[in-house]
Amino acid sequence: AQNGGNKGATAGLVTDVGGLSDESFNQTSWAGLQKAGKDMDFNVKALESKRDDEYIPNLTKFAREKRTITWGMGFKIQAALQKVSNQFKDQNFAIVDTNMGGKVPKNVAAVTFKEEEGSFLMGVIAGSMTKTNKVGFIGGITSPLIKKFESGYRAGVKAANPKAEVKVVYAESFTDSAKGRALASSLYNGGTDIIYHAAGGVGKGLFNEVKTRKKGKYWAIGVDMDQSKLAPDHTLSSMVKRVDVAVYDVMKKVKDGKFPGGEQVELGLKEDGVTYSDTTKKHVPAKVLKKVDNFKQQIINGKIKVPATEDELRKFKP
Amino acid sequence: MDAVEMKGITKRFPGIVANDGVNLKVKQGEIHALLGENGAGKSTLMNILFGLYQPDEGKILIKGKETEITGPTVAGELGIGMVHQHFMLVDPFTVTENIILGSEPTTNGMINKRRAEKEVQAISDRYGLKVDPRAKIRDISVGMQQRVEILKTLYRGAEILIFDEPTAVLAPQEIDELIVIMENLVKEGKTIIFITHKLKEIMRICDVVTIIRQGKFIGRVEVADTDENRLASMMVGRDVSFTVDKKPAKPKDKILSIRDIRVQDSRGVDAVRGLNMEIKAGEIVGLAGVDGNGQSELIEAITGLKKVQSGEVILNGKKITNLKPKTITHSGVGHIPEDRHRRGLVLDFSIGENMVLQTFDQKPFAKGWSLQYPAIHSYAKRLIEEFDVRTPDIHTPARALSGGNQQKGIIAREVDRDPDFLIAAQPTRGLDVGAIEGIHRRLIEQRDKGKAILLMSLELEEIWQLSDHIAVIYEGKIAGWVDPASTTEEEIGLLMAGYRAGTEVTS
Amino acid sequence: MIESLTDILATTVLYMTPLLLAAMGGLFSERSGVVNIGLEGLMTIGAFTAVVTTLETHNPWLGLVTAMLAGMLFSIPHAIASITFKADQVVSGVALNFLALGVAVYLVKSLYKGSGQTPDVQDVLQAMPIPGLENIPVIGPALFRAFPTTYLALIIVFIGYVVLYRTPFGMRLRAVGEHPQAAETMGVNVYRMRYTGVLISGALAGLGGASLSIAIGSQFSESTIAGQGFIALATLIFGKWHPFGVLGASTFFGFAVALALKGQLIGLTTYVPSEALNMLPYILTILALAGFVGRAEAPAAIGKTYETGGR
Amino acid sequence: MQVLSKINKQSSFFASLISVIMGLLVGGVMMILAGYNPIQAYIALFQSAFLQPFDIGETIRSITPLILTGLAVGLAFRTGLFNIGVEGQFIIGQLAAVIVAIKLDLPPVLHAIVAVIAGALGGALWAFLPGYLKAKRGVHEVITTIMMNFIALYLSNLAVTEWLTEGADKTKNVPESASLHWSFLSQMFDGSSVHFGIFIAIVAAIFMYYLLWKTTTGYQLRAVGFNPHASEYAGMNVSRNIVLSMMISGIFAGLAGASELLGTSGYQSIQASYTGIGFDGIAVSLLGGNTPFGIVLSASLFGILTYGGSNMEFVAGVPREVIRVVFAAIIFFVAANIVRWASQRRKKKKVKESNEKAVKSGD
Ligand SMILES: Nc1ncnc2c1ncn2[C@@H]1O[C@H](COP(=O)(O)OP(=O)(O)OP(=O)(O)O)[C@@H](O)[C@H]1O
Ligand SMILES: Nc1ncnc2c1ncn2[C@@H]1O[C@H](COP(=O)(O)OP(=O)(O)OP(=O)(O)O)[C@@H](O)[C@H]1O
Ligand SMILES: [Mg+2]
Ligand SMILES: [Mg+2]
Repeated sequence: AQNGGNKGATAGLVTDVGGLSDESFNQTSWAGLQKAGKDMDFNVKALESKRDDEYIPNLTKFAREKRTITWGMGFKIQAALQKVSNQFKDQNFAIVDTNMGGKVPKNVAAVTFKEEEGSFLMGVIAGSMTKTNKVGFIGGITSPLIKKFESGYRAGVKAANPKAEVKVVYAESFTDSAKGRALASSLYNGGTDIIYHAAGGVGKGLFNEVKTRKKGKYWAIGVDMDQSKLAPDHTLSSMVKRVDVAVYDVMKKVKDGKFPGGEQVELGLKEDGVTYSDTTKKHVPAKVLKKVDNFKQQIINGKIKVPATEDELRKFKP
Repeated sequence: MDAVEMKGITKRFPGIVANDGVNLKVKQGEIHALLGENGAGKSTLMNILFGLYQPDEGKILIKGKETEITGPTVAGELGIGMVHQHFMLVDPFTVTENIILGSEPTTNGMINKRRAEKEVQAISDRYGLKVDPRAKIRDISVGMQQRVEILKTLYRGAEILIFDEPTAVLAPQEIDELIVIMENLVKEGKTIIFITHKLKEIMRICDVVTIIRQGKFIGRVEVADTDENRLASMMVGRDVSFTVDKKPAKPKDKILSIRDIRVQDSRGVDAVRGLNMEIKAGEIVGLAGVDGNGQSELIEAITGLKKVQSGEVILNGKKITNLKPKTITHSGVGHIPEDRHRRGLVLDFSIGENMVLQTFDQKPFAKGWSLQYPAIHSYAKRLIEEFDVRTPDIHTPARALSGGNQQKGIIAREVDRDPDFLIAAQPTRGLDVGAIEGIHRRLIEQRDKGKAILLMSLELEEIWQLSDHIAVIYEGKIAGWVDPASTTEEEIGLLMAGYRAGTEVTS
Repeated sequence: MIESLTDILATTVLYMTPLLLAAMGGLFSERSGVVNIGLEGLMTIGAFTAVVTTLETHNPWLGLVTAMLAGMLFSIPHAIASITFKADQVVSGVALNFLALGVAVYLVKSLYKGSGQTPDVQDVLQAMPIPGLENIPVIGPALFRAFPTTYLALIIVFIGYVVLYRTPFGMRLRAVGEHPQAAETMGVNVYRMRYTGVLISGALAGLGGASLSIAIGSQFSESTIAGQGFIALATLIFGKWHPFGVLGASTFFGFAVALALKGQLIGLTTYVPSEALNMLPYILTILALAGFVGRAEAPAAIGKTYETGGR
Repeated sequence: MQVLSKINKQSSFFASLISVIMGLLVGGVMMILAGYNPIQAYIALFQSAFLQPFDIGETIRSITPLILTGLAVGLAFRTGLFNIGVEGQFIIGQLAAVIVAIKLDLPPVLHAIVAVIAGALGGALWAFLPGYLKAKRGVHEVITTIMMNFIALYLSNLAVTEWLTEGADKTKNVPESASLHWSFLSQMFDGSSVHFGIFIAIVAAIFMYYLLWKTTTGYQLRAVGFNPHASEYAGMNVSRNIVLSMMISGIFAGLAGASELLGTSGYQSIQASYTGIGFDGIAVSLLGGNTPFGIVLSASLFGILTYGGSNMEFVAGVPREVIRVVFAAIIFFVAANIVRWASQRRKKKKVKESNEKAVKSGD
């Protein structure tokens, strides 16, 4: 309201199958969009997709309403957005978490994150703080996106503590929190004392498990947003992905008539697109934090190139 | 005093009046027969007395007092017990468990099995009902199952016992045993209502008969004042002939020979143990024997439904041992199966569809892959008319036909395929005399047309009337061959019980 | 090595618990002759109710109780449709799954401002070590540091066995599932027994759902149950409709899951893709069935509607 | 009308219609309880399903796979089998279709045909094992098909990451030559994603009708389903018919997967969980009385409610899950035959009254 002159501007958001309250990028981006709506007087609306086959109709629905901009959330929606954006050439679209295979259409803005960079910092924290020299990683379903988290994390551990071993497991699910719990329990029992996850709902199991264990000895690291409230005494840090900020920024550009069509907006540590959570300082000693910031700086100024795939990780030398 | 008096009982089912003002008066201490054709409404009337159905009209007096029997529990309290036409036994349960179900003796809320078994043993000893209290129902003979049914009523202290067609499923010896039991019960002061289609049995043990036809009360007569013929005509509404008219057989070529075959039952135990048999064209061979002596296995082995372990089956000079059922059927074997619901019919198919159960994929019923309904329907119509199968139309599900008409349908199907060799297993089980008469005539007709027929029946009388030769089966072997014209019932009885009588044994 | 064994056992127990509870529920229903495809839905309702109750009252025990009540409540439509109205039991069970999942997620969205999942429960049920027993080597830490719901499940198996095979109630229930007409003629009220069976199944399946949402997990969403109800159904058949059979089957399944997880932890993923390892429990189950379990005999009257005096 | 009356064995089309209305009422009550406006919601629902050609097209698209999975379940039911494994067979159908689509290089149309056939065969293959184990080893098909669902899910994910791509989340898009997209059709519905699959579905429904009721194979399948003992007696091969039935059921499921993949999504991706289309097929089939025409009708109802339901959430803010409740209620009402029950009660009451009158006048 305070920003007049944006009357009639509208925005739509189509989630992937995770839905609006996935405590992950769908939820955060929706938060960002809502905030943008309030601050900049956009009429905002969201559509949840229950199945892959709903992406196209949902995107089309917004496009047909001639929304000023239509957001698609997640890499899964890429093919659909490609199709719809091609069909509605006069409409603007934006997508999160994929670069459209490197060829971003003129009417689309692609926002991606360097998850590996944030995960690297998590690796540094884990590597520095482990007492057993064994840290863990629980992945959701094996996929390039989750591999980015894993690679960055392992690189971070290696950089901070070459002696530490990283145990990697995949739940092959994003929802089975019981599996997450069983995996976490086994990892902890096997001597691992810090576990980072990139497994959506499976990660809930990690927090449920760590909560029941000895304070100060076993730790969990969260992902996507600050997850410390799930286990306040056991959460070292969270790798925060600022999807809300990214969405907000794009919306601001839209309002100012500077829609970044055809561009790939890639957000890393430098752009503050990924970072560690504010609550990190609660359990991570200043000394370690300093180290983390040090690495962060090196990444920002390009001294360290964080690996995003298994191949790059193999070649990675801290 | 009258133990039971039912006055003007009417019970309607959708589309049918099963009981239409039926009266029944049963004196204390008598055996009272209830007689009627299939579907006359006997079971319905008894189910009303037992509280399973509520009558639409009418009154029931028990020991002179008008009562409303709202359920089996109430019936039980009134001292009424019922042995149902179709056994009401839980297969995986033991004898004792079946008997105590619903009124279990307990200690601390747990079933007191030991006490129950003792009680069951005591009652069975008292009335001479031999049972093993610990045996599982599925492992015991039909006769013993029936005794369990009787024990169930006695265990609850029943004074008035309803027996709904108890003898239909029993072998002759078992029937004799049952009759002794019934006499014992009456001696102990019990009252019995006895349903049977076998007039001989009525004449033998009953005091009074009530006859119903098509749901209506026809009459009540003292057994002493009547005879079988009069009962039959009251029941059917016309005269019935009991003697089967048949000319002497003119046996021709050998159609079937069975050489030394062995067959196992479903538990893998040898049931047929080296059996030999020959049947010629134009004769009926009766297979007599107590249930469970390998009859069913023998028939299933001939028809390819069970594996022949050793030996061979030869039809018209060709080996058909262990061929597929389909091949055997097509090589000229017809089979009226023992259990018409399990094997004989697909109850959910229409009666028309059931008529082509084996031939649906042959011309003219099928052209290539596609069924030819016009041909199937006209064929079914013809059979239904020819064999007098009473059904509203050919599209009626087989399930909705009465047992007798279902059976007629099966016979029509099997006979019309014109097989050289026809197996008839228990072809008249549970049917009324009218229906039986017709079926017997059909079988004789087939014989006279030069077919070879194997007739298996637990009913000695049936075998007696129809067979040209009788093979008595005992423990999986033919214990002896007898000629019905020159043998007494005792002699066969002995063979069936395993005693070899020298001269008659031919193979 | 020993540690691994303890670990595998612990995971087995963790995975077994909800399945065991739900399958025991199914057992009561199916033993009375009513197929219960609706276990999935009943677990969902139990999971949901437990979470909401615990969030509101901060008492997870109360959560268990309400989960059982809610499970019972939701089994009523199934009972009415399939027993009183003689609907096909499979149809009715499928409808129940639709109903339960629909209602639960609908309520979550309505209660929590459109969110598809509940907030996190802080007061979840904690593992309950049994003093003394928990120190037995190998099995102690696995079996006797379990959740209360696990102990409950095991107790229910034993009580279930005693009730079904030692009490008049159990005998009548089984009789009704085998031969309802016979039971009726013995004065057993078939309808009442079947209703009771279905209601018990609702209570136990609800409890099973709760064990997932407020013991093992800590919140509810659409994917909290995610097929566990169907696996419970499979467990019930695998266990041949017998309490100890169900215990064995659910243990087998839990064990297979545990093996697959352990396989990853010891680094088998270098040789076998983790997806393949995750298939293991399902493959093992099929092999076990094909290999030595084979034919299972269902209660004879299962799936058949019953009508007084019908035949 | 004969066709319509087949929607449920015992109840007429009219009774089903009343059940649908009652189901919608139940949904309305739920909405009122949670403080929504049901009238507004339903208007949104039906408007969005029907008002514009585009939406009609999308509705048809969402009906397509439901018909096929419904047929899959229905055929198995007809032959005495409960195929809960349609979900897994669906996934394998998708997988097989995508492999042919992206690995083979064939001319247009032929490519699509081969891909569709591959999907059908994939589904059949996946259904074969449960059928075989049931026939030969007596293993309950409900367990095996549930297990096969999970295996299919993991197998598909494995195939996508390890074999079809180099560690990517999804395969590349199927080429135009293999696509079921048909621009003529799409244009007819204002560019919606309705595709050729709907014709496959309808042909499949007709095929099922013809197969079951007009052919010798169908005769055997039904006979074995109703009474295996009698079928054996009549010389039919019971085991072979059980396997065959499962495989035909699998073909329908596989076709559903292939048509979704080649027509709607265009690629196979890593799946975190089931699509649910297979499970929905169970409800569709049961509501349709397991008859082909009933299934087409109930799939249409389901599709309309589901597609319209998402819009209802969009427009009226009512959680779409209420649609599942509506559908559950409809199934309950149809299965319990509430309508017949109510009319019978009325009749009974009348009979009783007239009886009482008769008794009184008799006195
Ligand atoms: N549950 C039922 N529903 C509908 N009709 C029934 C039912 N039970 C019996 N009937 C009808 O009532 C009539 C009488 O049947 P009932 O079983 O009493 O005959 P029955 O005399 O016992 O015959 P049978 O000698 O074959 O045992 C039958 O013709 C049948 O149509
Ligand atoms: N479920 C049912 N619904 C409607 N009518 C039935 C039903 N069951 C039986 N009937 C009717 O009951 C009549 C008699 O059936 P019933 O089963 O008593 O035959 P039956 O002659 O006694 O043969 P059997 O007892 O040897 O099988 C049939 O005419 C049939 O129409
Ligand atoms: Mg009778
Ligand atoms: Mg009868």
